[in-house]
Amino acid sequence: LNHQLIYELSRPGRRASAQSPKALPAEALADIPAALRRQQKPGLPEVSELQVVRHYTNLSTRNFAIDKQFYPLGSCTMKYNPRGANRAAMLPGFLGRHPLAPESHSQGFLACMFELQEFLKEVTGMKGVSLTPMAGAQGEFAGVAMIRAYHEARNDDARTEILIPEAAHGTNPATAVMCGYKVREVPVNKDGDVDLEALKAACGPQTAGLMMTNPSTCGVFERQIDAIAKTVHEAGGLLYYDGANLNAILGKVRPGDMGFDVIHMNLHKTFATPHGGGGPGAGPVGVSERLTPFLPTPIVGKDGNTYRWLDQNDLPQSIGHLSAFMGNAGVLLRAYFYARVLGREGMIRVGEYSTLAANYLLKRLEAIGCTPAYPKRRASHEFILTFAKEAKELGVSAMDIAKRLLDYNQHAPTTYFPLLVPECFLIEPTETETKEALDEFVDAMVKILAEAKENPDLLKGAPYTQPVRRLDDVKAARELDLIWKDTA
Amino acid sequence: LNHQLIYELSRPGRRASAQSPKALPAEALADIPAALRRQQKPGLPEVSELQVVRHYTNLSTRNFAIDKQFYPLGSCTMKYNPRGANRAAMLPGFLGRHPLAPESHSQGFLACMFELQEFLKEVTGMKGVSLTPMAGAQGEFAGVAMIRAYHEARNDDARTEILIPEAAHGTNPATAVMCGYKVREVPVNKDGDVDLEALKAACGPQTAGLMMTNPSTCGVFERQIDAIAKTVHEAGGLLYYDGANLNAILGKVRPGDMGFDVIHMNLHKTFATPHGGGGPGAGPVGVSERLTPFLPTPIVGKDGNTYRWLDQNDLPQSIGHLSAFMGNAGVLLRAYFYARVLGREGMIRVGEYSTLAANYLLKRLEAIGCTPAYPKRRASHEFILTFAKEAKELGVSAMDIAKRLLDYNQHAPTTYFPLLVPECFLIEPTETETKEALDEFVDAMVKILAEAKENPDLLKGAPYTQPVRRLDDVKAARELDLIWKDTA
Amino acid sequence: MPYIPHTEDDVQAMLAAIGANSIEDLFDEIPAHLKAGKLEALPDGLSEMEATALMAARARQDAGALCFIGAGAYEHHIPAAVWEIATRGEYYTAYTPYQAEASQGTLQTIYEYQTLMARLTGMDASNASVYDGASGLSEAVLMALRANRKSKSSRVLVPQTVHPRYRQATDAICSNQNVELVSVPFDSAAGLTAVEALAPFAGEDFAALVIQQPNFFGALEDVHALTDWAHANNLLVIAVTNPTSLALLAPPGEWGTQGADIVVGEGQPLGVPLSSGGPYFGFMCCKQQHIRQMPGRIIGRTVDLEGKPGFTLTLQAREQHIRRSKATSNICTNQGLAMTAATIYASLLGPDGLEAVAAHCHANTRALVSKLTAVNGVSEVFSAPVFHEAVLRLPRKAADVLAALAQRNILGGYDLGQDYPELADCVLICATETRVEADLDAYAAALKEVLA
Amino acid sequence: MPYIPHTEDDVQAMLAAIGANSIEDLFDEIPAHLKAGKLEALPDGLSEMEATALMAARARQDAGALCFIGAGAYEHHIPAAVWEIATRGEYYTAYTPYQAEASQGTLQTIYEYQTLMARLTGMDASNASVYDGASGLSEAVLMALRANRKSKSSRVLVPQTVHPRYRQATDAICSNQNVELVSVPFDSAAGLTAVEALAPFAGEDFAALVIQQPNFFGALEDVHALTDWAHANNLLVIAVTNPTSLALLAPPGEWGTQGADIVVGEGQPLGVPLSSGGPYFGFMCCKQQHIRQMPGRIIGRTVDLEGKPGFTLTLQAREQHIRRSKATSNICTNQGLAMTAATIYASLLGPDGLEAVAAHCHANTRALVSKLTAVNGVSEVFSAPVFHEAVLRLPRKAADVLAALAQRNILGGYDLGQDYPELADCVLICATETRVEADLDAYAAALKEVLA
Repeated sequence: LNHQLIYELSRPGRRASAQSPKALPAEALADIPAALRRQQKPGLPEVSELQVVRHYTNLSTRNFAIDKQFYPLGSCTMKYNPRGANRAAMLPGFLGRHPLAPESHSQGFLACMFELQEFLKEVTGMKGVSLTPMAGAQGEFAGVAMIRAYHEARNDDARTEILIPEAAHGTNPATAVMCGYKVREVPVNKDGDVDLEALKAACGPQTAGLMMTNPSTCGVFERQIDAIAKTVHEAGGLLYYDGANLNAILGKVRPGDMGFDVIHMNLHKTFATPHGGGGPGAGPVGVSERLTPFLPTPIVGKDGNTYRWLDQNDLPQSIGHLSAFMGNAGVLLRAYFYARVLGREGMIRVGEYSTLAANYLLKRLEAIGCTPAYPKRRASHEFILTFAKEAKELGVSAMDIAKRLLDYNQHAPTTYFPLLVPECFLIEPTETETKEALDEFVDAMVKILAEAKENPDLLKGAPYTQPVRRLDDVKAARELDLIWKDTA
Repeated sequence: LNHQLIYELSRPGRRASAQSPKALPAEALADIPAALRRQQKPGLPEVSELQVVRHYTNLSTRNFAIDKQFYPLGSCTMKYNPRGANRAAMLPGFLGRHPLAPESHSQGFLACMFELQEFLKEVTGMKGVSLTPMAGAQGEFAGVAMIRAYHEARNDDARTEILIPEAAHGTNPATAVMCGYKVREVPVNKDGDVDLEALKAACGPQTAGLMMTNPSTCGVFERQIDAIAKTVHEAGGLLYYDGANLNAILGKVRPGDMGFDVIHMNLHKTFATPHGGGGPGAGPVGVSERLTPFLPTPIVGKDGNTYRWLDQNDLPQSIGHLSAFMGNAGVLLRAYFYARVLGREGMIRVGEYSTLAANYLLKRLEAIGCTPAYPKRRASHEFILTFAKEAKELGVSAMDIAKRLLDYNQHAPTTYFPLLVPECFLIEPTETETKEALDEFVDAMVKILAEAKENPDLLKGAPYTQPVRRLDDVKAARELDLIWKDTA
Repeated sequence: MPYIPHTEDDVQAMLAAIGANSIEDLFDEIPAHLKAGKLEALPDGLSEMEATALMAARARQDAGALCFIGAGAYEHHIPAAVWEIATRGEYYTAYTPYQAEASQGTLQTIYEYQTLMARLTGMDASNASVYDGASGLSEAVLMALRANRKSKSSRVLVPQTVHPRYRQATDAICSNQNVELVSVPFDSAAGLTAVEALAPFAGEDFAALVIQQPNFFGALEDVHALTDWAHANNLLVIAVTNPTSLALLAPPGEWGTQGADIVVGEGQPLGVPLSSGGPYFGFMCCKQQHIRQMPGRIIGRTVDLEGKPGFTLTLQAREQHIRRSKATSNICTNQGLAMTAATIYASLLGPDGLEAVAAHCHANTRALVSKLTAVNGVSEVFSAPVFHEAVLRLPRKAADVLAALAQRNILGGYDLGQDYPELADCVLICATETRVEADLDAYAAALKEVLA
Repeated sequence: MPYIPHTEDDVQAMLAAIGANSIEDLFDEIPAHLKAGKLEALPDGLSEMEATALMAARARQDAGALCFIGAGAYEHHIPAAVWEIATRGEYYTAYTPYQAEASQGTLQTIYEYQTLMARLTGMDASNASVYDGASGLSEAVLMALRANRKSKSSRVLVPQTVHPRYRQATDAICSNQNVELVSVPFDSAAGLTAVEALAPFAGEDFAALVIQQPNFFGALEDVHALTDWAHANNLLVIAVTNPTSLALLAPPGEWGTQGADIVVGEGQPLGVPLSSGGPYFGFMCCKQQHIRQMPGRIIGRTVDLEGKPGFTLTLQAREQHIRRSKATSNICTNQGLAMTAATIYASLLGPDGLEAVAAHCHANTRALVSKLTAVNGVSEVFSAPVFHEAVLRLPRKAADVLAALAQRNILGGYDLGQDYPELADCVLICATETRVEADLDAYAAALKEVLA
């Protein structure tokens, strides 16, 4: 019913007057040269306050959200976002603090950040942490940049390659390239483990490092991790841990103990900060001893009872500032809240119960006729199903099943990732969903698999219950319509 | 999709642990005698935090709301509820203040309340105001109780009757009875004015007062108000103003200037505080000079620069406390914010633009074939349509049209009120809706009137787009199901 | 024009459609001499920024004290989810659910609330809430008069241990209908209403007995004996309770052999902030046979045209908009948002959580009593067991001590001398689960200083 | 178990379905020697009440100062509606809109945001936002390298008047790809980048020139001349702007004869709280011909199966999850909530409102400059016209003066000596529309005291 654009509601001269300071006489701006002034008003919407509230309230209802639906999204860990964390981070004292406020007026905030650094060290087994990266991908960037800085500091400048298992997230190769590296992919075997022989063959003096996650995006724990670490380290490379899957092992296994030299964490996954429809996230990095000098700034240090920022002066080898200020402070405060509520026992439970939920859901789905990609393996916090058989026999794709799930009020799992498994779903239920919620998902899959057999066209036309039917992505890319034009 | 009860989601032993203090040893309660202890846990739901958030978020979406739809509800003034008022009233300093905190720790709050009293006096033309009534109906009660106290104080104890025009809100007669009075209804003539001769005949030494609104619930201004006031006052009665329709005349005419002795105001109507799905409201009362000694307590007074509560000691003739504390403080703070933002000019505009909108909508609806109840009159902020013709000729009732409006994403107007107009809609658009919103309502009515002619059954089956179809109210009353029983 | 969307073009188009030349013309039916002036006593309008800054400064003025006052309003932890959800536009800006099909959110929430309150109190039914605990008692008294078929009296027995402000409000409201509240003295040693104190009233006609549990002093009445006495003497029993306490204490539905007939109380402890006194909500529950005498909104479950379950306002024939002068009450709102908050709160706490809250409040108050009675000259007054509030006697006038504590930013309790002249040296104190050990110590230290 | 719903019964049923005896069994593929210990450095868990109380105390510690720091982050009034809506569960807890049909709310909001930013900057397209202004500049530099077909250089001209932290971040990020940021000195009298200062670089190969308007000193660059110089020399122009200023100032799309090619900046002034530095959002806009070189998410309007309009992620072939090592960037989030807030903010302000905000900020800063330069020994440093920020010279080292002011709870500005050793006695000050006259006077009085 409501899909007009805010611009279509605009009428010249209308305004939300309560939000506007009283107009000033033109003299107030007389010192700004006319040539530098704008000639025409910017085309912002001219609408009333009620129109704005109503428009965006109605728009918001056209979304799925954790607060409304189950999101079994593999490698994305859509768990409950505690409302208490939101309230705490929105306290006026935190919201009103200028990022450049002096340390005398920042001790409360700095205390939270310092403790969060300590918590993340302990939970990952790393020796140093910087909170500053503003998302997982920036954390990856910081991680690989530190690997580069490490080799450069040793004048070990022949290392031009980053190794990446083929199942990895797309950010891994993209990041390696952003850091000036070439990417070499390493194959994964039929049980989801890295092909160790291939890895050995790929390692050499050109190897800067290996980027991997464990559990991998195949949803299984890499059992040869010791051998992999040894191989890479012996070749002079460093080990990078992609924290996207940290939830699976939180409190159970620590990346530092597995031999990783650097890790990024997605706080919007493992630490329950909101995804916000795509951001903001936060991607702190943790490092082993040898990488601590290279951590991105700023970091919070503690002198006696006083907290202070550590910057380039303290860390002359740092890879530097990655943002104007200190990162996504509000996200970090939410993660801090979450960490304080969970505490020691709670952290361990995250890994345990997310793994329990994943294995349960896997077994139930297997029992109703779904095909696991790695039937011999334990699921980590996530697992892969493949619908290659259904695609071949019934002509319904994983995408068709995904879209049909929306009609059952279930968000679709991650589809077509990892790329090496055809027609796949990557499914991650998280520890915060009830058994009943998992069972409802299974019930929906039972119905959809039956529909696939009886009436495959039904699936191909799905969804039917959303604000729009299936969208034409090809047209979107071919006939770019990226901003609204009044004349359109 | 979601209509399970929270109790149906309950599982023994499940809990939202973050909200619960750690369990204490049984000794902590050893001093409470066993006979006074509860034997079985109360049957509260045992659910997780995510379940609660998801359940009530989803439930909320099964509502219409000002933030989502237009509500042309006559005599209910569903205008925009400024979000700024909510933020201001939810400031921790206000939320955390104990109602019995000493005046030394209440000056900020008291300053707001004192000023609100002064604003309400000015805008109504009354001499005294008490903010304490917790809703319009309690304001009415306070008003009539003051009338009673006034007569009693003069030992004028023959006054046993309250006069009420037949168009009045049902609360008026109910209130009069709660104050120990008999009710005598006064007829209204065909143009919506009180039948003055009938009023004169009804007045006498038994008359305690007259309760009326002006503009009346007929949506027209009572033009004989001077004569009415004179008649009642000469008979020794007092005049009560029902503030439900104050929005129509805010800043344009003041009840005090019209001769009213007492008025209640619905802050959730005229002062834009939220209806909240049925409450809380606030119903401050204003009085003329002679009723000030009887105002309900507490009231905020000012000594020099210090604010303090005036209570029974200061107002020995007060009708007393109507609640445990001072009333719906949070609602009053929202109204205070609204009054500060509007200020002098803004108050006057409320009456002007709400009247403009009502007259525009009336003329447009008349033009598309709707029948006004009082075609010769100006609309006040509201007006009446009657569908008696449609009921007779097409067999569709006002209720059918109302339910069909829901399918067009328009909340139904007030229906079947006032009782004296058959098959009626009482329509009030308020000053905060755009012309386009009013035009959309007209468009919906055009379609519905056409549907009524072509396919009246369509209307009788409406609504079709809501979470439920039309509900069986008779069954609800006959087979009472007021609480959920696990065994049901 | 804050909150008004009309452009000059809109206004002209609307006037043209009306056939009027100006907005002022629309008021031409109003006698000219009645037109308002310029409202000069009102200030200029402010922007949202200015009004917010003004109110933020005022709010800061009142903040920061450590509060040990209870006396009918209690500071509890409120989960963030409660008000973040209750202030969603769909709850916050919805109208009364008269159009049931477009109000299922509010209606189902109320049905869940009714179930909650019935379960907490052990009663058969609940309404959708009334204004607050005090006015709720007045409605209960009027209801009892209607409901007690065995009594023709307009008199009700009200012990002095009932909250003084509840007694005052009930008197203010009910005296208009010539209802008389007859006082029952309390046992000054125990701080309770002794059954013996009721003996003098036996044989007289009263419509009801009010029993507050815990009573205003925090003391636990012998509710079983009092209830049985009332029923033996043909009085209905109106219970007044604190909902937090009901996680621990016998629900009124189980008092004595038959249980209370009507239960009311202040709902604020269930997720509603102190907020300077409101909006709170009064809850009101009753036995099956009295439902049609209960005032206020009531929601029922029914089915739609297709047989699908849904919720709707029911028993409206009792209400003012239908029944007008014959209605059970003039009430036509409930405290919707506060009641919604309570429903969410209770779901988040659950039975074990609410019991833990109650236990911590009680333990904290006991600890505070220990710390304060260790101060010279301070003693506990009553012998009865209490729940989460207690009365202490001070060596000086309570009002003076409390004023001195307030100067130290400690709000040390409620001065009982305001309502009980014989207790002018007594304070009613409370420490809920939100108080930590350091808070209790701060109070004790300040008191020691003040009394030194 | 905070946030974990499983009962003991659930766990047993789930284990039975799995065929495992215990949860620990599920970790049996993990080598035993890798199992974590007890995480003893972590504290015990807290309840929401405890964690909230702890953080509230910390937040209070930092509150209450009067702030005159700008330097890239600005305190503006944020209408209450902005975050009350942006934190609705539907926005706050939604996932990246990969399932477009179930994400039309987020997608349409982004489309409206893209339109907003394109209109403010005068460009043809916008992405869905990047992390912040500084990292946005680094993306713009890498984009310019790809987009400038006339240049083979990895060098970019960056004036010293560009925010020092933006230059540092861009260097930190781009140097990994051997990009060189070549510094352009500023005119120490005007506080500007003079076109003459660019002359020495003419004829050399650079991919782009960065122009910040207003520049870091608040001064207004001659953007037209700088832009034309760059285009004449085959450089692309990367504009860095403050969105509030764009209500008043010429949009980058109209700089010089051809306009800037890429525009980035910090979006925080549009409805995002200072919040200790984030989350903010970087905006990024460009001309039509460069769209496919732009990194980050981009939303397009299309139609569904029935021809109904709808919104979807588009141009995903540029992105990492499709293109992997050949992507335009590794970025795979946008700052969704902050960008949503900005979209709501801009709608509430409208063109006139945003202009009024800009004008008040400017007037307040001018007034502050007047009041402070009336203090002995304080003078304005640069001659160029400014927008809402200015540089003052103090008679002493700025760091010392600022520390003394901070003791008086006044955060007096940004110490330029941190980045410009020659300006060690200079502060960059800012007074937005949130400051009232009394605030400015308080600063002047404190400064007088400190310098006395």
